[in-house]
Order: sequence, then structure tokens, then C-alpha cells
Amino acid sequence: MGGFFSSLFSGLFGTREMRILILGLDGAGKTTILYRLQVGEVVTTIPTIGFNVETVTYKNLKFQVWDLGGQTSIRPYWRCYYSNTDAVIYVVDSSDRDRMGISKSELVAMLEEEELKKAILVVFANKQDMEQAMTPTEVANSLGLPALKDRKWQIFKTSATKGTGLDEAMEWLVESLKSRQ
Amino acid sequence: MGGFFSSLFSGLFGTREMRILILGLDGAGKTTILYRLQVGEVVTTIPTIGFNVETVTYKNLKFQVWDLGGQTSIRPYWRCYYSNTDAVIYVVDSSDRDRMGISKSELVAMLEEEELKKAILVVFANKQDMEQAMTPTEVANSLGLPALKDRKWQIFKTSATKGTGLDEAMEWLVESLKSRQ
Amino acid sequence: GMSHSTTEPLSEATEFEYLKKVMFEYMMGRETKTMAKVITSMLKFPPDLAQKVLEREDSRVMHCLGFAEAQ
Amino acid sequence: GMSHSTTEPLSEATEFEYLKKVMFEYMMGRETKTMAKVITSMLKFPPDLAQKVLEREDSRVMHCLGFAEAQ
Ligand SMILES: Nc1nc2c(ncn2[C@@H]2O[C@H](COP(=O)(O)OP(=O)(O)OP(=O)(O)O)[C@@H](O)[C@H]2O)c(=O)[nH]1
Ligand SMILES: Nc1nc2c(ncn2[C@@H]2O[C@H](COP(=O)(O)OP(=O)(O)OP(=O)(O)O)[C@@H](O)[C@H]2O)c(=O)[nH]1
Ligand SMILES: [Mg+2]
Ligand SMILES: [Mg+2]
Repeated sequence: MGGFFSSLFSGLFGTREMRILILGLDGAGKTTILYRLQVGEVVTTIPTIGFNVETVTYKNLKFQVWDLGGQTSIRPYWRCYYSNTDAVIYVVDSSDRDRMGISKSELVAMLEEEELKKAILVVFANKQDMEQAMTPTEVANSLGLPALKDRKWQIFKTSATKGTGLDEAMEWLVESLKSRQ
Repeated sequence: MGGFFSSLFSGLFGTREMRILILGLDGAGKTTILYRLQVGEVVTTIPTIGFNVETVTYKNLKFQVWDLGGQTSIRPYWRCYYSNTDAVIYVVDSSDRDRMGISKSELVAMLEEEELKKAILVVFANKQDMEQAMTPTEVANSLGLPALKDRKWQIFKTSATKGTGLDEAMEWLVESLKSRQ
Repeated sequence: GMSHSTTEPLSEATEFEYLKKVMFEYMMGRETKTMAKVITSMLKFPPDLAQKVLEREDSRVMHCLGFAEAQ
Repeated sequence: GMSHSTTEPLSEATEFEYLKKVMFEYMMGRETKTMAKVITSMLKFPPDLAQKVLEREDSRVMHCLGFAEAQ
């Protein structure tokens, strides 16, 4: 029913907004990234207990971007948001070596979900400005990305606070979403 | 707005259903009374975590009767149901001498609420079949009923399980509601 | 905003069960104004947000009269 | 019925705060289908009741289209 109506609406009112989720452990930089993308500035954040949802326009494409809180006790509810998702931006704090394993488990569990089967995956190896940051290749290996099957994915090194790397990542995402259709 | 519409509706569709709350401590017999009134039978009850709401017809008058759970932790939410209430049936376990004081405090707090200012009060001194039951006069005094000001009230001795006393009480309530208008 | 208010979790099983029941009725569209009062009260909504919710309940009945609410 | 299912209270402050936020959005009529999924999941609704709620969300959008949902 939802399907029928959204088709009808996209037919009548132009293309459907793309739905993007920003996921990752608490403190990875998700909220900082969301507002970097939306208003181009670094905002002061507090831990997200709940979510932020904003409309982001990029290269004439409109995205509805959901930034979900990443604390342990509310991670189980990420799955409630998966339906109709076109892409997931998975954010990793590249300097947080201790929790890379937890970040991987959450990613793996997420990618197993049927509703995300066709979703594109962009990993942001964030906080590259930190001295102890792992390289994108190290992050990719820690997360087990090279072993992924049937998944369009890419990793980018970013610093949400410095604003580096986000453009390249979004560029790739937009092209991937376009070419998918 | 609610007021305007309910007036309009009662004008168009006949008289408004009377709204009655059944309140009292847990185990007093509220749910047993509700279904005695509605279906004329003793039903097996479990403690009410939430509420039961039923339409009861008595002498051609329709009542929407709410039976609210009486356990300590959910009593604070009784007040959410007070709006537009025409009468309160306050049920007391007449054999529960130890908690008569608590029952009084809850009653007093309830009667102080602005939204119940015009509500008629019927007290059911229930479980009169029990040997150790207090008399209606004893119950009335324990609850401080004689001291009530600006309140139409009456007390009746009832046994919900035996089915005694309920008719007299409802008769009085119906007459009081009619004469009020 | 809501996120800075002091709150206590619903530590008691009875309250949790009660919230579930009330929530279900609300979501099924039954007695929504009353249920909204219970929910905002149990979840300790700050007064301004509770007010917003309750105002919306009034307008919802108006707007949907004969539609969803009449089910 | 719902009243006999086993449930754990929301003992953690974060979860309670999260439920509040989601509940507020739901009650304000925003993204109600998604919010309903979170709520039924947090409150551990049994599958049959969760299903009922989610089905009603679908029909609610249909019925109120252009009315309450369009606010
Ligand atoms: N050095 C550095 N700090 C960053 C970067 N991105 C975000 N931060 C900081 O990391 C902290 C957490 O950022 P948030 O955006 O709130 O993290 P989050 O992922 O939204 O966290 P939750 O809401 O708890 O899930 C903040 O102090 C940010 O300023 C980055 O690229 N480099
Ligand atoms: N002997 C006797 N037992 C009664 C009477 N009325 C109710 N009971 C019993 O008292 C117990 C509690 O009755 P309920 O009707 O469930 O009590 P309640 O007031 O609804 O309690 P909560 O739902 O917890 O608020 C049940 O076992 C009833 O059968 C009565 O008049 N006499
Ligand atoms: Mg955040
Ligand atoms: Mg009961």
C-alpha cells in the first residue's frame, strides 16, 4: 500500500527523496557530519538520544538523511529505520582502535538485514585529523569490508571537523545512486 | 473545542453518554463491579494494569464506565481520566481496615481536583459478605464523608460477588444524575 | 528541549505494563485524548511539549472526523 | 492478551529518554510508521499487537491523506 502510494506520488510530484541513514558507534561523528552536509558548518553536538532527520540537497538530488543515536542501549532500534533505505553512511572513529571490533559487529549485523539488501554502503573513516588515526585501508580491513559480497561499497577518509573528504564521499554516493537506477 | 463539538453532537444525536469512573484501592472489587453492572455476572478478575471501559445501560440511560487499576504505582494516573466525568463510584473493601486510611487519602486528593468539582460521588462499602466487614457508617466516618462540602454523595453497602446492594446504589445514582440536569 | 529534562526511568514492571496497554489503545486510535494525557504524564513530558501534544489531539479529532477516527 | 507477556521495565535512563523523543514525534504525527516500529519494539509488544498497530499506520495515512497528516 505504501509502495503504491509512493510510486503514485513520485510520478505526480517528481522523483522520490532518497533515504539515507547515518549509522555508527556513539561519538563517531555522525551528527557532526549530518550538519556539515546540511549547513556546511561544524555544530556543537551532544550525544544523540533519539535521532536527527534533515533534508540535504546535493547536486540537485534531495536526500532525507537520518542520523541515529549510537549509544549501546539504543543501537538495537536502528533496525526500525531500515525500511526503504537507499544508502547507509557508516561512520567510524578511526582513532578509536579499542572499539573497532564492536563497530564491525554492528556493521555485520546491519548488513545481514533483508531490508538493507539493496542499500549502498559508504564508510567514513572519520577523525583523520587525529594523530593516532588508522588509515582507511586499516579501517576497511578491521571492518572486514574486502570480504563483503553482493554489496556496492566504498570507504573514504574524512574529518568532519576540518571538513575534509566529505565532498569526495558524497560525490561517489550520488553517482552510485544515479547509476543504480 | 471539545465542548462545542460534544454539545453539537448531543444536540444532533440525542443525549450524551454519561461518563462514570470506578475508583478505589487495588483489590477493592472495581472490576468485579463493572462486569456485574454490565453483564450481571461475577467474572474472574486479575489485577487491572490499565483500565477497562464498557458501555453500561441502566434505566434507559447509557453510561460509559471506566474501571481504572488501583495499584499504588498507577494510582497517580487516575487524574488523567477526570475530564468530563459525571460521577465517581468509589469502591472500598470494607474488610480491609488496615488500608482505610490510604483509601481516605486517595479519595480526598481526588475530590480536590477541579475537573471533578461537579461530579457526583457514590461510595460502595463493598465486601459486606465478609465477617470482619465494617458497617457503611463506620466506612463513611473513616473516609471523612460527613465533613464533605459542596458535594452530592451517598454510601451503599454492597457485595459484588453476591450481587447485593448494587441496584439500590445505581438507582440513587441515576436519579441524582437526572435531577442534576 | 526535551533532552535536558531530568527523568527517571520506568523502573517498575507494573508501570511498564500500564504504559504498554495505554500506548496500544492510543496507537489504535481509541480514546486518544485521555491516553495522550496518561502517556505524557508517565513519560514526564515537560509542560510545553505535553501542551503541544494535547492541542494536536483536539485538532486531530476535528480534521479526521468521519475519516480515521470514525473507524 | 498483552497483560501476560513477560516484560522488563525500561531501566536505563537513555532508553527512557529515547522513548520520550520517539513518542513525541509519533504523537505529533511525524514519521509515524517508523516511530511506531520503534515504540512497539521498545515496549516489547507481542508480534500480533505490533502487527495490528503497523497495519493501522498504513490505513491511517490513506484515510487522513490531505487532512491531519498533511499538517
Ligand atoms: N577530531 C575530530 N573530532 C570529531 C570529528 N568528527 C566529530 N568529532 C567530535 O566527536 C565528538 C562526537 O561527535 P558527534 O557528531 O556528536 O558523534 P555522534 O556519532 O553523533 O555520537 P552519538 O550521537 O552519541 O551517536 C564531538 O566532540 C565532535 O566534535 C573529526 O573528524 N575529528
Ligand atoms: N468476598 C468478596 N470478594 C469480592 C467482592 N468483590 C470483589 N471481590 C473479590 O476481590 C478480589 C479483587 O476484585 P477485583 O474486582 O479484581 O478488584 P479491583 O478493585 O478491580 O482491583 P485492581 O484491578 O487491582 O485495582 C477478587 O478476588 C474478587 O472476586 C465482594 O463483594 N465480596
Ligand atoms: Mg549524534
Ligand atoms: Mg480491577
